[in-house]
Amino acid sequence: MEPALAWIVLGLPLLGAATLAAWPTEPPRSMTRVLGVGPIALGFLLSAWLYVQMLGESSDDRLVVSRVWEWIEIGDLTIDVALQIDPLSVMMMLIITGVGSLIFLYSTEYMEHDRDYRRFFAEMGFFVFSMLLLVLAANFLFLIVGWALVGLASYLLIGFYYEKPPAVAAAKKAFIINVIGDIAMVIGAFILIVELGTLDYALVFEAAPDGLSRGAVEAVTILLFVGAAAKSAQVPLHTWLPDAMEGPTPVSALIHAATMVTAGVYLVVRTHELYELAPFASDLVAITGAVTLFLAATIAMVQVDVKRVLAWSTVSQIGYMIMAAGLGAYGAAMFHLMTHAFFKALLFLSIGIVIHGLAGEQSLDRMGGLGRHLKLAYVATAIGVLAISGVPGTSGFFSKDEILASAWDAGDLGRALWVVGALAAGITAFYMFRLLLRTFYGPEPGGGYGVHPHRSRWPMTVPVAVLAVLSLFGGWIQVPSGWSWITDWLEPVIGPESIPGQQAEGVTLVASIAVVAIGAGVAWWIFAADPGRRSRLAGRFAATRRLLEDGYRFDPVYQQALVQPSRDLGDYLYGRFEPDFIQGMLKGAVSLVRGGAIALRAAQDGLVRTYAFVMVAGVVSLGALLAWVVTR
Amino acid sequence: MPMVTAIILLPLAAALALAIPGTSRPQARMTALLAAGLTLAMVISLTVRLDRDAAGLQFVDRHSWVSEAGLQWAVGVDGISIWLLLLTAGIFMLALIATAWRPPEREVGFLAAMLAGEASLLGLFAAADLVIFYVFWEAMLVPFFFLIAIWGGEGRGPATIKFIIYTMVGSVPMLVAILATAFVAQDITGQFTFDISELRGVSFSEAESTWLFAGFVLAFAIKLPIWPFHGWLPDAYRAAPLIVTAVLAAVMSKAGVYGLIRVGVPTFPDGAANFAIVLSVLALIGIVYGSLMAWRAPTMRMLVAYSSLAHLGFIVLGIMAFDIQAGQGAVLQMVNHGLVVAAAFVIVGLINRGTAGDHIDRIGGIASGAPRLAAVFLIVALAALAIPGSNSFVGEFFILTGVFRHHLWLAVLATIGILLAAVYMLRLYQTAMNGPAFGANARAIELRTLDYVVLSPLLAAMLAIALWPAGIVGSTRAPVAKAVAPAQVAAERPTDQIEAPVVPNPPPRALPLPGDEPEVAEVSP
Amino acid sequence: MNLAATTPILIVAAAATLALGVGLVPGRAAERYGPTAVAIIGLVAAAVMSLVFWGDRIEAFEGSLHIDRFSMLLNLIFITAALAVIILSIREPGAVARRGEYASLILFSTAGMMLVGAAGDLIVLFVGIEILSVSLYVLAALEVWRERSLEAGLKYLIMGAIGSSILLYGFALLYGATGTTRLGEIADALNGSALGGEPLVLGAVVLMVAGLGFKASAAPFHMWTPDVYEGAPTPITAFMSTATKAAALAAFLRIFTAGLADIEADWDLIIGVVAAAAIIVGNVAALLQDNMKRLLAYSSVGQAGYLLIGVAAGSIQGAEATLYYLLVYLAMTLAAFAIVIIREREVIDGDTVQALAGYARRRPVHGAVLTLAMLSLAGFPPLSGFLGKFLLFGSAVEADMIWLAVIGALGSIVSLGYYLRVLGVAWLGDRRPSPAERGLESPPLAGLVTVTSGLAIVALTIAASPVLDACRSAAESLLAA
Amino acid sequence: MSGVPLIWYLLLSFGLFGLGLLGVMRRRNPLLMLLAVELMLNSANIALVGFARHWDNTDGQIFALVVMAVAAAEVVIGLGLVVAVFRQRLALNVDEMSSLKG
Repeated sequence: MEPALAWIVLGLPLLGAATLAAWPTEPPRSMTRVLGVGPIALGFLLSAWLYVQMLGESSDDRLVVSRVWEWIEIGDLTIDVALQIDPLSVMMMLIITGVGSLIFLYSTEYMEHDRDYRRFFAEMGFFVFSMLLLVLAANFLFLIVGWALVGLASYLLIGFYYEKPPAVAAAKKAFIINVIGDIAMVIGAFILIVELGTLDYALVFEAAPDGLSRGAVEAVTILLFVGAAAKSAQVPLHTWLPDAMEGPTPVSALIHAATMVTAGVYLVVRTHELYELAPFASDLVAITGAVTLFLAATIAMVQVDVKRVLAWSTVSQIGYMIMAAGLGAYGAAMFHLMTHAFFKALLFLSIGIVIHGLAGEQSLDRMGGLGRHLKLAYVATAIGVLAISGVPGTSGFFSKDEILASAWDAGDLGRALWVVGALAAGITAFYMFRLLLRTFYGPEPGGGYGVHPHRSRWPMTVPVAVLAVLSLFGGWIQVPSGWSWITDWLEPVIGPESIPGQQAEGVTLVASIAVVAIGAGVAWWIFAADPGRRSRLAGRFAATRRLLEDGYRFDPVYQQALVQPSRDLGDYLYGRFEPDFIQGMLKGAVSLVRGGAIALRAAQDGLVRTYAFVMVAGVVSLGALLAWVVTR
Repeated sequence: MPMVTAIILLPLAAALALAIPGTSRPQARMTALLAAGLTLAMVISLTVRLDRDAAGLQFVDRHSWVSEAGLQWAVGVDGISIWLLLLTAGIFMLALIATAWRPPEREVGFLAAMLAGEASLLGLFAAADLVIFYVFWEAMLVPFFFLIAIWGGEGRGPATIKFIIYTMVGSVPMLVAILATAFVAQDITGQFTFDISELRGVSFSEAESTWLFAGFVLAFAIKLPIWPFHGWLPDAYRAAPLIVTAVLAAVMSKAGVYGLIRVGVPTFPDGAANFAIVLSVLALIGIVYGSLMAWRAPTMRMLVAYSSLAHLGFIVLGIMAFDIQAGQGAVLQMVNHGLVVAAAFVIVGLINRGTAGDHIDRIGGIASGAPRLAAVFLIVALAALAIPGSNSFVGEFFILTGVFRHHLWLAVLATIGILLAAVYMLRLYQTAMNGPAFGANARAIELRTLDYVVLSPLLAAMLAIALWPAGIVGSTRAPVAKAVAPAQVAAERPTDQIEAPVVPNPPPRALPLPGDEPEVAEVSP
Repeated sequence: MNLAATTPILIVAAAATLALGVGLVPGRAAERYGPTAVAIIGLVAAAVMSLVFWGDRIEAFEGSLHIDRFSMLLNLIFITAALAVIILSIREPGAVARRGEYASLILFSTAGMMLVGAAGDLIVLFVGIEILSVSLYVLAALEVWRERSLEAGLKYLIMGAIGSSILLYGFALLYGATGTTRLGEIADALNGSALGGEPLVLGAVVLMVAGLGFKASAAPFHMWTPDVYEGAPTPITAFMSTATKAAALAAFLRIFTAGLADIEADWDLIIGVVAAAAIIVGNVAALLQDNMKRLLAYSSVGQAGYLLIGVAAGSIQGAEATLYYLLVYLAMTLAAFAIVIIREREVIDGDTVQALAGYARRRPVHGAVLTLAMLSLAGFPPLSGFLGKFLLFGSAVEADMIWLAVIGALGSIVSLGYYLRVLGVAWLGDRRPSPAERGLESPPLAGLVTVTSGLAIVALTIAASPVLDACRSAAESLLAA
Repeated sequence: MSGVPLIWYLLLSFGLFGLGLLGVMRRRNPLLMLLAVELMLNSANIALVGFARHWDNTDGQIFALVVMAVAAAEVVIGLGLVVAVFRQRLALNVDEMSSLKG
C-alpha cells in the first residue's frame, strides 16, 4: 500500500483550488473546468487504487499512519502532520471524491451562467481538500483543523451569492454555530491533552481505557458530540442547515447533504473506542439522533421551499445515522451515510435541474406538472424519493432497515428509539412523496411558467444518471442475512459488529414496509387524489402548521435568549460603561489634580502677609509633626 | 561584534541622522529603509544562529555604565525575545515601506520618529537589565508621543495626553519597584545589581515578592492593556495615524506581556502566584468585554482596537497559568497577534483609501469591486478569530490547554471570547465586504502591486506559522520552562510539571568595582 | 591659616570689587565691556583654582572654612551658573545703565554662595547666605522703573528677611544646645550625647529646615518663588533658580547630613515631608501657569523637593545623588532659561508659554535643546534628569522611605502635564497671531549657552560614571570631618 | 552660675521673635515690616548672647555682632527699595503690590 497516494489525493484539490485562486485574471472557463473537476476525479481514481491496494493487504496491515513532519512540540506534547489511512478513511475518501466528482461535473454546467465561475470551483476544491483532511487526519488536532476548514468552506459557499443579504446572514449563522461545535471539540481535546498527553488517535484509544476516568471520558465524548451535532445539524444546533440552502444547489448537494454534514457520524465512528467507554454519552448521542430525526421529519412535512424540504430531510436522515452510531451500530451508520450520500445528492441534483430549468424558482407553490417538461429530473427524483423513503430494494431500504433492526436489538432504549425511527420513516415517505407530487404532478401553477423549463446538457444529466443507479442498487452491498461488505470492510476500525437478529430484521421489514406504504398513501391522498384537499387540511391544522413551518421556533428563542441580550450588553458597555467608568477613572484623577492646581493658584494671592503666614504655619506644623513623632 | 547593541543602535542612529535639518525626502526614505532593512537582516542572522535549546540569554552584550549605582548596559536575546525582535524589525520595515508609499506631511520627521520607536522597542525586548528595560520602556513614549501628537487625526491632543498619563501612572511605580527590588535583593544576596538574570532566583519573602510584583504589574497592565486599565487604548488607536496604530497594536502592545514573562513572573514567583487569579480573571473579563465592545464598535479601528484587548487577554491568561505549554503558546500568540493585527490595520488603511470615514455600517459590498482585497481580508479575519488551521489557533489552543490544566473554568469561560471573535470579525467582514455595494469606491480599494509588498510578508509569515509552528515554539521551551519554574514552585504545582531547576539565591558577589568587568554568568540548567 | 586655600572665594570677591570699579571708569568701551570681561576672567580664574584644589581636604580659619571636594564641586556649580548668567545678561536692558553694579552683585552673590559651600561654621554659613541674598534682593529689583521688578525685589527682601530670621533663630538654638558654632564641634557634641529629641535641638531643626527650605524654595516656604522669579530680570531668575538653590542644598548637606548626622532620626522625616510637599505643590501648581518664568518657578519648587530627597536619606548615597542632580539641574534649568531669555528679547511678552508657539519648528536646534531640557526635567529616561531622580529615589528606598520615592514618582507624572505642554506648544503650536516683535538682539553668546547646556544634559547621561565618582568623593569629603 | 537665668533671656527672645512675626504678618507698610523683621533678627541676637553667657564662650557674641551688620545691610537695601517705590509714586502699602500672583 502506498501512503503517498493519500497525500496526493489530499493535495490535488488544494492545488487545483490554489491555482484557480491565484490565477491573476478570470481564467478561461474550459481551464476552470479542468482545474475544478480534474483533481477531484483524479483523486477518486487514486482513492480507488488505494482501495484496491488495501484490499490486497491483510486486515491487520490496513491501518497505516503516514507522518510527514513534526508540526509542533510544545511542553511534552508532540503533534505531527500525519494521515491515518485505514478502511474508514478510505471509504470516506471514496464517497467524497466519488460523489464529489459527479457534483463537480454537474456544476460545470449548472454554474455556467454565473459570474464567479472560477471562485465557485476554487472554493469547492478547497472544501474537498478540507473534507479529506478531516477524514484523513491522524490526530484530534488536525481533525479539528479539517473540521473548521470544512466549516469555512461551507461558510464561503453558503454565502456564495454575497450580494444577497439572506445568503450572507445564513453563512454567518452556519459559521457561528459551527464555531460553537469547534469550541466544544477543542475543550474535549484539552481534556485529552491534560489527561493523556497526546492527541494521536492510536495513542488516545490505546490509553483511554486506563488513562481516562469515567467522568473524563464522558466529558470528552459529550464535547466531541457537541462538535458533531453542530456540524451534522443535530438538535439543538441544527438551525443553520435549512438556511444554508441559500448556497448554490450543487453546494447543497455536496456539502449540506452528501459529505460535510455527515462528518458528525464519521466522528462518532472514528472515536467509537471512546464512546464505548462512555455509555451515558452514547445514549445521549442516540437520543439526540432520534429526537432530531423525528423533529426534522415533522418540519419537512410543511416546507414550501423545495431545497428546505431536502434540507430538513437531510437533518432527519443524519439523525438516523447518529442514532445508529449512538447505539453502537457503526457499520449501519456508515452504510446509511454512504447510501444517503447517493440518494440525497441525487435528489439535490435532480431538483437542481428543476431549479435551473425554472431559472432559480424554488417554491413548491409555483411548481407542479413539471414531469411533462423535465422527464429526466422527474425519473431521477422519483428514484431518489423511493430510495430515501426506504422502498424495498432501493439503497435506502437496506441501510435504514439495518439501523432500525440494530435499534430493535439494543435494549429498552433501542426499542423506544426504534419506534421513533419507524414512525419517522413513515413521515419521511409522506413528505418525500409530497415533494415529488407537488413538483412533477398535478396542474401547472397559475399563469404557467415565465420561462420555458429547459432541458439540461450531459454534464448535468450524466451525474444524475450515475447517482440514480447508485441510489437504486447501492444498497445491495449489504443485505441482511446475506452479506455485509461494509461492516466487514470496516472491521479493522470498528471491530466485529453483532448482526441484527432474525426477529429484529423481520419486525423491521414488516414495519418499514407498512409505514412507507402509509406515508406514501397519505401523500397521494392529500396531494394527488383531490387537488382541493390540501388547502382544506391546511386550514384545519393552521397552528400546528405554523409551528412546524417555523421549525418549532428555535430561531426566535435563540435570538431572544442569547443574541439580543449579548447585543444589548455590548451596547450598554460601549455606550455607557466605557465612557462613564473606564474613561471616568482618568477624568476623575485629572480633575483632582486640576482642582489642586486651582486651589494652589488661589492661595498664591500675591500678598506678602499670606506668604508669611503660610511660612509660619509651615514651621508650626513641622514642629508639631516632629514633636508628635519624637514623643510617640 | 556586539550584534544586539548594533541592532538597537542602528535605527536610533538613523533616526538621529534624519533629525538633522535639511535632510531631503528621498534621502530620508533611503536612510530609513536601509536602516530598517539592515536591522531586520541582523535580527534574522541572530535568529538563525540562536541556540534553540538554551534557556539563558545569548549574544549578551554588557558594558558598565554607572558602576557606582550598579547601572550597566546589558542586552541579549533568548528563545522568547528573539521572536519579538523579529516581529518588531519586520513590522517596522513594512511600516516604513508603507510610509514611503503614501508619504505623510513632514515625512522626514515621521520616518525619524518611527525609527526611534523601532529602536526603543528593540531595546526593550533585548534588555537584560531592569534599568535598561525601564529606560526603553519610557523612551518608547517619546517617539510615539510625537507620532500621535503631530501626525495624528481628530482628537489627537487628548489622546496623546491620555496615552502618556496612563503609561506614566504605570511606569513610575515600576521605577520605584525596580529600585526596591535591587535594594531588597541586596539585603538578601549581598550584591547590588539590576541584572535581570541575576535577580532571578533571589528568594524574596512572600510579602516582598507580592509588593514588588504589584509595583511592576501595574505598568504591564496599563501597557498591555488589561481591563480596566485600557482607557487610553481607544483614543490612542483612533487618533494615531494608521501606520502608527498598526505599530502600536502589533508591536508595542507586546511590551506589557513581555514584561510579565521576562520580569514579573520569573523574578517574583510568589507575588505572581498571589496575583495569578486576579490577573487571570481580569484578563478573562478583558476577553469578554473587549469582544463585546468590538462587536458593537462603530468603526473598523475601534473594532480592531478592542479585539486587541481581548486577544491580549488570552496571552495574559497563558502567562499567568505558569504552564509550559500555555507559556509557549503565549509567546507564539504574541507573534501571531502582531502579524494579524498589523495585517488588519493594513486592510483598514486600504479600505480608507476608498471611503470617507471608517464607519463599518456606512460601507458595504466591497467584495464585488475588490475581490482580491476581500479574499485577503477574509484570510486575515479568519486568522483574527483563530479558526483552527490558522496561526492564531495554534497559539490560543495551547494557551488554553495550559490554562485548562490548572483553572478549568477560566479556560472554558475564555472560549466565549473565541465565539464572540467569530461574531465580531464576521460582522466586520460581512458588513464591509458583502451585501449590496454602497458607500465606498471599491476600485480605489482593490489591491495594487505595492499593497502586495506589504501584505504578502505578513500573510506568508502567518501561513508559515500555521504550517510549522514548531519553528517558533521549538526555541521557546527552555526559556519558558525556566521563566515559569519558580512560579510553579510557588503555586505548589506537581513536580512532574516543573521542568527547569529552581536555584535559590545566587551566590553573593561583591558590587563590581569601577572598571571591573562583571563576568558574564549565564546559568543554563 | 591656609589663606591660599580660599583663593577661589577671594578671586571672585576681588573680581566683584574690580568690576564695580571698572564700571565707573569713563569711556565707552570700558563701561560697556569692562565689567563683563572682568567678571568672566575672575570666574574662570576661580574655577581654575577650584580645580586646582580638587583633592585633599584643607581647613582654613581653624575649621571655619572647609576647602574640600564638596566645596570645590559646588564652587564649580556656582561659577558655571554665574558665568552663564553673565553671558546671558550681555545687553540685558536692566543692566545697561549699571553694568558695573550688575556684574559685581552677581559676583558678590557667587562669593557668598562659595562661602556657604565651604562653611565649617554657622556664622560663616549665615554670612554667606546673607551675602548672596542681599545681592539678589538688589538684583531682583534692578529694573526699578518696572513696577513688577520692584515688587519682586521688595517681596523677596521682606520674605527673605523673615527667612533669614527664622534660620538665624534656628542657628541660635543649635548653638544653645551644643555650645559651639563650629559644625565639626557640633557634630562631636551630638555624637553619643543624649541631645537627640531635646526640645532645643528639635526647635533648631525645625527652624533651620524652614529657613534653608525658604532659600531652596521648598514648600511650604516657597510662596515668594513664583512672584520673585516672574518679576525679576530673567537672567537673575535663572541665577536664583540654579545657584541659590545649590547654595541652599549645600547648606542642608553641610548642616544636616554632615553636622547633625548623629541625630538623623530627628530630622529625616520632616525633611522628607518638606520634600514631598515641595514635589506635590510645585508640580501641581505649575500645571496652570501660562508664564514660562512662573512655570519654571513652580517647577523649581518641585525640583527642590527632589533634591531634598537626597538630604532626607541622610546618607552618602543621598548626598551623592543630590550633588549629581544639582549638576543636572543646573544644565537643564540654564537650557530652559536661556531659551526664555532669547525669546524675551525677540518678542513682547516673550516670557509666556504662548510666545514659544511654533518656535521649535523655526529654530530646531533650540527646539531640540528645549525638548531635552523639558524631558530631562520631567525625568524621562535615559536622560540625566532621569538618572538623577533614579539615584535620589534609590537613596530614599535605601533609607526605607519608599513613600517618598512613590510621591516623587507621582510628582513626575504630574510634571509631564506642564513640561509636555511646553513642548507641545513649541513644536505644534500655532504661531498666529504672531507676537509683536520686540526686535532686541539676543545675547551674542546665548546660543552657545543653550547648546552647551543641551550637550551637558546628554553628556551627564553618557559620562555619568566619572561625574558620579566626583560627586561621591565630594559627598565622602562632606562626612570626612 | 549666678545672675539672670538663661530661661529669662530665652523668654524675652521668644517674645520679641513672636512680636516680630506678628508685625510682619499684620503690617502693610514696608517700613514697619522691615522694623518687625529687625525685631526678629535682634531677638535672635538676644538668644545668642544669652547662650554665649550660658556656655561662657564668645561664639554667640561674635555671631550677634555679625548679625547686626547683616541686619543693617538688609535694612539699607530695604530703605533703598522703599525710596524707589516712593519715586515711582506707588503707594507704600505692600497689599497694593500684588500684581504678581497666581
